[in-house]
Amino acid sequence: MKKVLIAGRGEIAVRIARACRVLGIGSVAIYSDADAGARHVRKADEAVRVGPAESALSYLDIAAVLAAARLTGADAVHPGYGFLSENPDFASAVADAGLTWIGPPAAVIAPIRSKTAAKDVARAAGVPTAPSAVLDDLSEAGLQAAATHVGFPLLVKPEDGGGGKGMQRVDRMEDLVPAVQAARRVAASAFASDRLLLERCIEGARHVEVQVLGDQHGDAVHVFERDCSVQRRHQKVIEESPCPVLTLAERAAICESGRAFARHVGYVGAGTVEFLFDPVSRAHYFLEMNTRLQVEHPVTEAVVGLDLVVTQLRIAQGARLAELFGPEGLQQRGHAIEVRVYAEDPADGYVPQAGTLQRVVWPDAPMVRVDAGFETGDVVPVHYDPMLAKIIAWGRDREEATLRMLAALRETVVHGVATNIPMLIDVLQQPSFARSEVNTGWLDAFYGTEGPGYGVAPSDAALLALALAGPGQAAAGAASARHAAGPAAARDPWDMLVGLRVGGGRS
Amino acid sequence: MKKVLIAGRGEIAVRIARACRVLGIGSVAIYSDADAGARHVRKADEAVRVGPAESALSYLDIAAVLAAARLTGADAVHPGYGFLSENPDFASAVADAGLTWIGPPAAVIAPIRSKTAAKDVARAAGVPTAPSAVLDDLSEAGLQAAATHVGFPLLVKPEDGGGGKGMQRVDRMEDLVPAVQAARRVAASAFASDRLLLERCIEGARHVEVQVLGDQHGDAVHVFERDCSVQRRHQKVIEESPCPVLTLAERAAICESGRAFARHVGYVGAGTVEFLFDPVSRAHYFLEMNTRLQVEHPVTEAVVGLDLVVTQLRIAQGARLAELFGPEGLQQRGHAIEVRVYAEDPADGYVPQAGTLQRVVWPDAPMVRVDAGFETGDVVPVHYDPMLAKIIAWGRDREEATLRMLAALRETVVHGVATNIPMLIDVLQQPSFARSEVNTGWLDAFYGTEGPGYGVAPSDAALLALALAGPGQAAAGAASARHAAGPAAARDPWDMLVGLRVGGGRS
Amino acid sequence: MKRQFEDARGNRFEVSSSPAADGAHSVEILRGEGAVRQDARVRRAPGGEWLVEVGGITRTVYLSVGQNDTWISSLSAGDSLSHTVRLKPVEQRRAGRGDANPTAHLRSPMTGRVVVVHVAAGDHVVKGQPLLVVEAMKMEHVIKAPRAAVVLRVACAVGRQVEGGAELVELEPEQA
Amino acid sequence: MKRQFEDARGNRFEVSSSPAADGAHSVEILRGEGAVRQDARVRRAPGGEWLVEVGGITRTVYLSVGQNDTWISSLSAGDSLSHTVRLKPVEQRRAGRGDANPTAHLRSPMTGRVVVVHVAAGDHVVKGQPLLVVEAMKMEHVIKAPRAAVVLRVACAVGRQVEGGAELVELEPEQA
Repeated sequence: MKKVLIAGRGEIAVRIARACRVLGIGSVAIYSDADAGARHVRKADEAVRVGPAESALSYLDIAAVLAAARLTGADAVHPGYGFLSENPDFASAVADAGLTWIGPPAAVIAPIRSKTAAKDVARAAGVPTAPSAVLDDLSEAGLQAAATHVGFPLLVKPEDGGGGKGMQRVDRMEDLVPAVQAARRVAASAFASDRLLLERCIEGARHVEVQVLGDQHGDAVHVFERDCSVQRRHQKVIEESPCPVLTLAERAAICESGRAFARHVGYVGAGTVEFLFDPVSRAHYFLEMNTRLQVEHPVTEAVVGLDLVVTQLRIAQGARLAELFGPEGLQQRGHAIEVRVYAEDPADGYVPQAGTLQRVVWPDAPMVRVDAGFETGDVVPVHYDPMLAKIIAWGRDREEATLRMLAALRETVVHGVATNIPMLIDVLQQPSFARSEVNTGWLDAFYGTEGPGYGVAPSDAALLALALAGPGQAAAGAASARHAAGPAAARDPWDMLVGLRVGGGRS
Repeated sequence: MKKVLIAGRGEIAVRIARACRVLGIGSVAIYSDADAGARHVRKADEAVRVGPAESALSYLDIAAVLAAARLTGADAVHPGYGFLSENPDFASAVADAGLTWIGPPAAVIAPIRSKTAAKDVARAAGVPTAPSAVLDDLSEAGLQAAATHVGFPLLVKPEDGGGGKGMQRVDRMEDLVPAVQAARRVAASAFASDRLLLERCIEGARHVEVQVLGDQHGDAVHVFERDCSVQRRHQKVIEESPCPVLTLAERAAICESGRAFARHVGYVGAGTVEFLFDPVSRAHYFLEMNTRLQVEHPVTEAVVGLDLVVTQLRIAQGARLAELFGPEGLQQRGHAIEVRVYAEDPADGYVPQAGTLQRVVWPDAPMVRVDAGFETGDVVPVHYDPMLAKIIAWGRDREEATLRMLAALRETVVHGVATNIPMLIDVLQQPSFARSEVNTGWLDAFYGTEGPGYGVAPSDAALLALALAGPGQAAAGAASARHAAGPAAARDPWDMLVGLRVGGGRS
Repeated sequence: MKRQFEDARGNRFEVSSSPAADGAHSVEILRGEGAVRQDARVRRAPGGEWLVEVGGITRTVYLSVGQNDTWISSLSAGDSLSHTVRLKPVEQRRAGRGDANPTAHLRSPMTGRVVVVHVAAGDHVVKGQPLLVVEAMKMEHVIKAPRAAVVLRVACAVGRQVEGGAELVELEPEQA
Repeated sequence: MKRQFEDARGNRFEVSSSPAADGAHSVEILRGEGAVRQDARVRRAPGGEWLVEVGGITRTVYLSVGQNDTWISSLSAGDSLSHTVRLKPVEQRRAGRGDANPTAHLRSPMTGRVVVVHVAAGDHVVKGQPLLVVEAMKMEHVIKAPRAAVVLRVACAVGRQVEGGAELVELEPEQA
């Protein structure tokens, strides 16, 4: 492996370029027109344009991505996360082009892509699943039989869905038929199929996932677990490792479930087996497998002391897991917390923000890691996920990690777009968070739809600077930013992008 | 402890402010006129001027430093390293002012400040020392008796000296008298006293030091060892942990020696017990104790997973070591390497450099830490130590740590002053370094006086940029730098500071 | 010169300064709870930060002035009111509202799909009223009326993909 | 326009460019080992980096132009010749040497103590000849003659403290 094409953008593309550099492997970034000067372009050895801003015509265009690999002589492809990372056609096309695919082969991905099929595999592997049923028979009797099998409370879910969309909770048999009808309407309009699934609803469940690694020689191991229960509208916001509520035996059981699933499917590369953990019954239930690197992989890296991306590359080069870890194997040490910093406006229902980052100061403190997709002068485009960076803090225990994260967030500066940092600081100081009395619904219930907004007023020092530094003097920060933020900045404050502040690129 | 005054500058002052922030403690930086806008001023909560550029009238002025503490209401003082950090008068003055001294009390420092006294303490503590003798009797017979006691080869050393100055190696009795005479002349002119010491010369010795911690309740522990054998003219350049050549038994023995010494003197806070390790006899010999935080403390932090500065603060608050580390105690994991990035010109005999940093890009890769005193736009003054930053890389083993460091150094950009980065990259790639066949004289012997110079020529991409980016366009980088670099920049290229490039602050 | 700013919650802050002794300035700060007067100096650090000195103690402030917003951060733990705040100059907002241009084009903040449209041409809407919902990256975002207005035209339809910056609704502001 | 640069080892590099098709420029690079011609585009990234595109492949270059030096870094591992290089424009050096001002003041690169003086007024020195030694931070630094010259005056003495920037020796360059 001499040169890796990175089929992604933002922080993860930067992260992968760095792993390549450690191993002395070249890296090729790809970019759409909206990302022509982006940080991931600057941090790779080489970069190639793959199309216009729309993902479908650039980052999702398999032919364009493979052409970029040909142009640069890349001999391997790392899919990052998102975009084509879990697309078996892409994995096949890469292999067919004679390139090394850094991930599981298409044959491994295909059988576990559907939620229902993956559950069947889990059962076959002896991994616990929550009671569920596919709704093939839509007669009232058929529905009732399925619901009786699954048990109440239950969730009606579009089989191809995601992000909680179209999901309905049903507590009683008499609410079942209307719920199924509503869910079918949503599924039909939003997803490829209107097939539905019934699944037992685990009340107050935590999201616990197990990092797994498989090599090309049939070996698979787990790399312990992460807890991702702090979610806003089904999107992870804060992740940590280890899961703070598991006993040693529970940790061993859930990690072994992850490993068993990976081994059963002959997994190759890095993947994540997701579970719901019921804090009352202390049981865990298989949810799905993500056949790629996760956004939150750094908390595992911090606690275990293992570079997962370097390991992905080594596995793709044919290394055996046993060689990689040596006789001591892998252990957890201390506690790590990750927060996702999003460009979104807490004062306006968390609408995504785009624009020019007039100033960014990421924390660079000891035992704090920042995986950033953006820095001062960069433009956050309107076209993609608004995550600016991940901040990861490690401590000898969870309290120390939390204190370190709070200190890191308090010295983070982002000017030009609103961010969720005030909310992150607020959450990390909640007694419920300190006691880890959280579940996947906690954050939404805690804040309602509006979030905490801005919790702070300007300090005296800030207002003194404002009084003495003229607006003309203060604008120098982003002087070198040259690119406009997608659509040209409107001059009339009324005629503007809703919730979007396009910084003055030329100010 | 509510607010800590940090009696230092540069990267260590930034480091300490961060530890304060983790614990929710306020921080006060001090600055001389040469550091009025320095990074350590910006990263602390508050900052106070203590005097003009000359250290003697600012950072070394005990009254000025204490006045800054009074002005800001600081209730504790952290001395950092260098300047007043090992001065018992300062420790006493801080305590007398009713402030908490974050370090060992004056009574602990005083008896081990002199090399001879510290060796006596080591012997009393059962810690091995190399044969040595103080030269009280300067008659030829007296000299011969002392030399016979010590054994050849031996070193003649000024007792108050440092940095290898005035040190002479003597291999035969007949060379002794002239060597002593020469050393006395140097000592008389360079140090407070012309007293000399004979010490057995350990050929090919490595510098191995043990990090220790003591609490206010009489407990002391070691936090394992560091190897600092890669030195240029007696200044550490690359440090690592663990020491790559020790067996488990040797590691246990040298660490226990460090702990025994610390316990014997009733040590409080963080300190380092330095040893020479003889790779042939496998014996270690006490050298001296540094009663402060070391520059190279991050390699210990990376391997052990312990924040030494936070621990210093907690010890000063009265915490017990047993509480801080819990039942699991402290273990080493993996390997860490630190390099010191100096502003010095490899093309000109490593003369220190000062000037405006037109652009700085520090690596922010996973498992790499940067403790930086400077960033883009900052001015490196002529008055102080020219260390710009420390870069620390961790890996599961020494080879991985080395690869990670090389990747980090290759993505580091420093424009405006020359640095030793080309030398660091070169050293890390030497087979002798990979096999760790180094000792404290290795680097000087390897390079001679000139160093490796610049090992690279501009790439094609670099020359294309040079051709297409006009000099006028390219100068925008440091546009916001306002401060001149000490003495005004001379206009005539002949009438300039030797080896010093004063960047165009107004370009 | 007196200058007034407003934060996201509508709190107002007024600052004014006049020269004082020794190159310092006397600054008056007016918050909701009353006025404070301090003699201060300010200078620029190499990285562009502002160093504010009062009574010999210097604090660091990050300040960025954009087209519509002023962003300001101070990191001093000694200030319990630290971190980043987004302010709008009040003068500017007034000028903006007095503009002659009577129509406003609401544009999509992101590339996504319109999943709900709550309004039709001719509807009167109040400030903050949900107008439509755009879904992107598995998240739904509610687009609200920036102020009281009449809907002139709905420029999108349910199920349609919209580019970031594409017009969604045209509004005619109602004079409050 | 042709421009010539010299690195710290005296290697020279010459670059020249002329407009080519489609907004690209045709660039000729002359190294010791010969000339290369490439069609390239260059544009500025948000952080001020230069993005150099040749044949559809973009590489990133950091470039800083100071008063005497041009600093340039490229991080591509694909380039075996990567990392930071300090170059001097050759034109400028020539202009400097041709100046009317015949004397040069060597100044101390740091605050320290003069520990050795090797020369006296009237001495002829060659380029690179050690003139004196300044000690600072426990390190000794040898100050060498920047070119062949006659020592006009020694402005310091052994054992004396010198400030960074203080004059050490006055030289009269000899015409080579």
